[in-house]
Amino acid sequence: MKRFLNKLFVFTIILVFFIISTGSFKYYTLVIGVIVSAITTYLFESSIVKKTLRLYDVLKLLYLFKYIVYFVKAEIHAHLELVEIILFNKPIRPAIVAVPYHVESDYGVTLIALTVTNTPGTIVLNIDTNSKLMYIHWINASTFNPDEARLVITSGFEKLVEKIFG
Amino acid sequence: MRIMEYLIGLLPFFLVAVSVIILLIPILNKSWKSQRLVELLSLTTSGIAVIMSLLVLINVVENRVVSYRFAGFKPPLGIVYTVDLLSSLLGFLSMTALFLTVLYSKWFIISEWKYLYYSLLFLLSAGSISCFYTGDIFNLFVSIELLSISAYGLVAFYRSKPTAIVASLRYAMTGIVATSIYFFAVVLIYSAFGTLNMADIALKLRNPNAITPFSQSVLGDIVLTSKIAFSLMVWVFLFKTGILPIGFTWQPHVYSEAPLPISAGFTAIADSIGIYLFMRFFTTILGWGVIEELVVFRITLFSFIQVLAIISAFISVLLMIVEKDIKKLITYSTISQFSLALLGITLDNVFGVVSAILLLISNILGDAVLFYLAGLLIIGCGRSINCIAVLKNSKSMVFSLVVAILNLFGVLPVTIGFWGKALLVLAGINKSITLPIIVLVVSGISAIGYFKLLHVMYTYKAVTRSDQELRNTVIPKTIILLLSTTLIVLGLLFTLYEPFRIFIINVGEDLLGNYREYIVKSIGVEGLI
Amino acid sequence: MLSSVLLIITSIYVVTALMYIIRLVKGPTIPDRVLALDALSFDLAVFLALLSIILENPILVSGVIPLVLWIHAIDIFVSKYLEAREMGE
Amino acid sequence: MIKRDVLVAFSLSLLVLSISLIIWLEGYIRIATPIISSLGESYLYYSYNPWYSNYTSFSLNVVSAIIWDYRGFDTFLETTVLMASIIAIYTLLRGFEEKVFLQPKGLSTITKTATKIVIPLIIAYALAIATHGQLTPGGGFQGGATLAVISSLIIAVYSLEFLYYMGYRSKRLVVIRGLCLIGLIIVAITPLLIGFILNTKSYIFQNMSKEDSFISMPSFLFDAPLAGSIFFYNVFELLIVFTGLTTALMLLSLRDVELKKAFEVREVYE
Amino acid sequence: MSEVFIQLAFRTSIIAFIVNIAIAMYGVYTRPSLIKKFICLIMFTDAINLFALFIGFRVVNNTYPKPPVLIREPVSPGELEEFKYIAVDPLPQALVLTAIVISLAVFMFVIGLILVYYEHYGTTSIKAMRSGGVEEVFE
Amino acid sequence: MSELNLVFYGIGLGLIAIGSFFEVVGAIGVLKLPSFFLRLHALTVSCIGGSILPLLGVAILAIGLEEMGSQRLFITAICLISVFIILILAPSGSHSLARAAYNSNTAPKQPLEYDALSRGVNKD
Repeated sequence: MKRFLNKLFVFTIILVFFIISTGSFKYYTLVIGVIVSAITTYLFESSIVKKTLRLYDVLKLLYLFKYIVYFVKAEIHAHLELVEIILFNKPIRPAIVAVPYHVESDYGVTLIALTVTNTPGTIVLNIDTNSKLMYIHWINASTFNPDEARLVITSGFEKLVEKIFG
Repeated sequence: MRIMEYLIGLLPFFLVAVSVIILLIPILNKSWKSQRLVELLSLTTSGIAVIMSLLVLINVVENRVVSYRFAGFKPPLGIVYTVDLLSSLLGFLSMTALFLTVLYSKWFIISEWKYLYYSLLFLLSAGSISCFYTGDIFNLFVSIELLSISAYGLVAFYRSKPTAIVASLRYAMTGIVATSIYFFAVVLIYSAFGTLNMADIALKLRNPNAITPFSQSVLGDIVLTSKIAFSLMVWVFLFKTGILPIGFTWQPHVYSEAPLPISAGFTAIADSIGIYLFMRFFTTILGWGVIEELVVFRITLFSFIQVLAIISAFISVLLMIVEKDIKKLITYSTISQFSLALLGITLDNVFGVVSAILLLISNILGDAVLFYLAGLLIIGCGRSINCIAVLKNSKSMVFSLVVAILNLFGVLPVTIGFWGKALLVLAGINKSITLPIIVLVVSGISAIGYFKLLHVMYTYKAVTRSDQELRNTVIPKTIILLLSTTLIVLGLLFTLYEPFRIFIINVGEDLLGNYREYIVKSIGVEGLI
Repeated sequence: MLSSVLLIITSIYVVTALMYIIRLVKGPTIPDRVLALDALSFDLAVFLALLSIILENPILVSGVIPLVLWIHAIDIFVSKYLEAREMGE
Repeated sequence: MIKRDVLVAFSLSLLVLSISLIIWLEGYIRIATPIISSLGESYLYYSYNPWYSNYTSFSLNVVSAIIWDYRGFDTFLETTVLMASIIAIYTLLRGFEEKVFLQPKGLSTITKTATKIVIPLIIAYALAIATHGQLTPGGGFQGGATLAVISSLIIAVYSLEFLYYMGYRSKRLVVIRGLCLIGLIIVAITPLLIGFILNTKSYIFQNMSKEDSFISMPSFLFDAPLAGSIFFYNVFELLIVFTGLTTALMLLSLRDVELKKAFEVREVYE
Repeated sequence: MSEVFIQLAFRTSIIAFIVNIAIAMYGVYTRPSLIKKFICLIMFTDAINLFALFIGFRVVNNTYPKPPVLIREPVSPGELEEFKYIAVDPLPQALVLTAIVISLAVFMFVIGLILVYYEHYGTTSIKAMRSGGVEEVFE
Repeated sequence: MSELNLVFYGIGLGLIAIGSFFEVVGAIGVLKLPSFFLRLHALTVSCIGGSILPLLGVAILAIGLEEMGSQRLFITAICLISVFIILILAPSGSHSLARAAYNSNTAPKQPLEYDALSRGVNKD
């Protein structure tokens, strides 16, 4: 079977999701879950995972844990800054800065954008896929220069993302 | 015969299935043959539906009250269809109207998308039959909604006419408010009675201490709740019939903008529901024998509705005189007839109810004749009443028009309409002398409207439409002739053939006095009342 | 002990919900209102989760996922309306 | 105009005052008391009750049992109402033309990708709540409405075009919808047909065996209660609601170019 | 004390529903914009549906009311008896579910009607209809 | 009650408490900050800090509730799923909202010190 690993990957994720969302672990759930996830995998597998997965790609998921740790650190930092701004009226410097990115895949860009938006203080306003620029609304901008801003906001995430999806 | 039991429950399923099949055939197979197939199918299936409802009627005449339990659950737990003489009679009439409408539409409607029209029409009649047969107030709500939404769709069938869209909007907006209020009333009733079954409610209004299976005893203050809920329901039913002054905001628009066969069928299929439900709720449920606290309320309500009915009869009759549009004229005539029928019910005696039933029957048939004649006018000339001169040449059509007018006006004892008015006057004399006078005055004014038609027919000259060739008029003429002879035959039957007279009077007597059998057969437990 | 602590926290969430409602009513623009609605429904999601612990009934929590889906749909629809002024495209 | 407004407002405030007075002073509606109606208690008691097998429907979710078994006919009519609404909208907009190459413009890449990830999860979730309607809260309608979120998201995030590209056409959806309704009718009629063949009493919409009829739908599958026909009804209802809502969404979000064709057709009326 | 408080809260919210209904009806009958009328209709039906849900609520002594769903299969009739006395009334919920689907169906159709109205008149105000936009239908 | 459960209790309650603090901060921010784009940042605080943290807390707390039987794992699972979905959908929603508000000029952009987007870049 072509792209067996892809299919297995998607199938497992959907099956686990199905069983969790029913809240019961019975043979009944399992049988219906297998049917449902087989159908869903058949329909959506090609559109979800573009490239053919290999066994080696699974190891890349280990970087995901590193990513999460990095993400949590950034979150805590950003939250504390926002608390200062909101509660103690810390002076702010709102600006929209252009930040270049070098990731190729759609998922990589999306992951970076979602992470940046999820961190309080920065929101991705617009994305330009031709010139590879993200426009980020930054509540307390320390710089207006694209490359410096990249160092502050996205470069840490980007390295890990390149390893995961690259 | 087991099949006789199932027929009651199968009828709505049959209609819905037919409507779906009619919808699917042309979508799947887009050739001219499928259009023919749809017409043939709808004709035969509506014929079968007429036969089915006739069988139900025969079954009910034998057993008085027949009930059918869906899913086999006992009534307060499950839904039950309870059919008595009145509902089976009106159901039969409604199915007949469906058959006639399908037949007439075959001739009248020319459209590429006729299957959509037929499909909605069958859904409309499914809702209607469910309204007539049901014995559950929430099921009634769902049926009314099915009826209404297909009615909104049918009214907007001529969607390139802005007036049709506006009429449908008016109908839909006011309809939503009305049905929501009905739902509110249902919830109130549930909160106090703890049940949704009509027979159960009827039982508890007569004997509040009764312990029924599953629903047990009443929960709250049934007196105050019934007062509020039933007043709200009156509003809804009268609205559905278009009798209340607020009904004037939609009824004439809807009748004049809907496709003509639909307007003709509406009287039987959709609007008689209002009168029927009024009878059901205020004779079977809140009828004779209710607890003393509600007797006074009932009388007050009835006298209030009497006033409303008289007012609306006067208004509609006066509007009818000045109306120039033939379809609107027939609408106002319908409203006045319905108002008189309502007056008959509120008199609260057997003759009154019988007269209401007769008026319903005569109005359903007479309206159909008038509307179908109007169809001939519209094809031949236009919608103004001056166009009625087109009919001058055909003797049979003149005959039918005269019969229909005499029937609706109600002076000659050969038509069924006469007996409706006569019994109404008879019933009114018992109460007071003013009521018969009012009835006569209303009829007299309406006569001006009706005979204006005859006058116009002989004085004006027909201006035939030149842009459209006259279609073959054999089918409509046959239908019209058949219907007008039916009017005479029914009238003669009522005069001369005693069993028929007794049958009709039995319907009224059963409705008013025989609530015991309705309750017992519906709930299935004896000795509670 | 647990349920009383959780009740206090739940009451905090009710208070914040009221604050969001002020923003919802005040406006002044459409995106502001949608923002307040977003915050309100995330608030509600947590509220449901806490309530299911307090009432010891796992059923309430299953309402969280549809809630999140619908709020996303509202976001998308409003932004679509603002950008294109027409739904079809 | 203003006079009329004042009149309406005044009469409505009178209505509010009177009803509020009734509720406040008389306190006749029972709200928030320990008592609920005995009918409701009967439902709670019989819904999953192997000890009274004549009244039960073997469904852990009582609301589901009421919707599809005790008051199944209501729900059938309700589904028909949805069907009628779809047919009515189709009638209103009849003659439209679905055009495929209109150069759609969706939202940004980020939103598109995020939506793409979520869609299979939504499908799994919707099917889970529909097929477990007899065990946990949920059911056919809830599942169908959740599935319809997908089509609404696709219309907004990608475009109507993308739905056409995926093979959704309103005609096809209407056909599926009609077939599902017929399937529902078949499931409802099946006990009746079996009763005819075996020459015993049986009912439309019958689920479990009754006092006077022994015909019964399957009550268990593997180790979970299947609640007989409730499962089938839920699956059909899922498809019906999904296709119905998607059809309505697609028809109501037709572009001007597509609708123009429909309104250019001047039909011959009366 | 707490019972009085609960009664007070519930009755106040019921009156709020009725006020909602009145506001919605006012909007339906007086606002010229069809969209506003439509929103008012939604408010109207929703208020009634909420009212229906309130009817089925119960206050149980000593414990919280349960949703009408059995968490696991009961092993004895006693368990069901207990469930019967603490769960809320399932019937109004079922009725409201049906009513919601129906109102959804009707509202979809009304939106379609408003769309066609807009195609005809170019606006959603009913003033367009009143101010002679209607063509005379007979000669 | 075993000691492990106490640990779950502690962690769960702690997370919920921290979350409620952030929720209050976010709510104050949504009320107080002067323009729509600034309020969006406060929304992120109340979404991540105020919703995801408590949901995680509930998930951990539910593991420790032994008296609820196997159903407690259901709560945990649902909470984790909804955390995942919120993490994907909430930022994409607020991103598209911000983009729409910017492109359609619905909300005032001030205060803003520097705008890279307005300098002649094509808008997708």
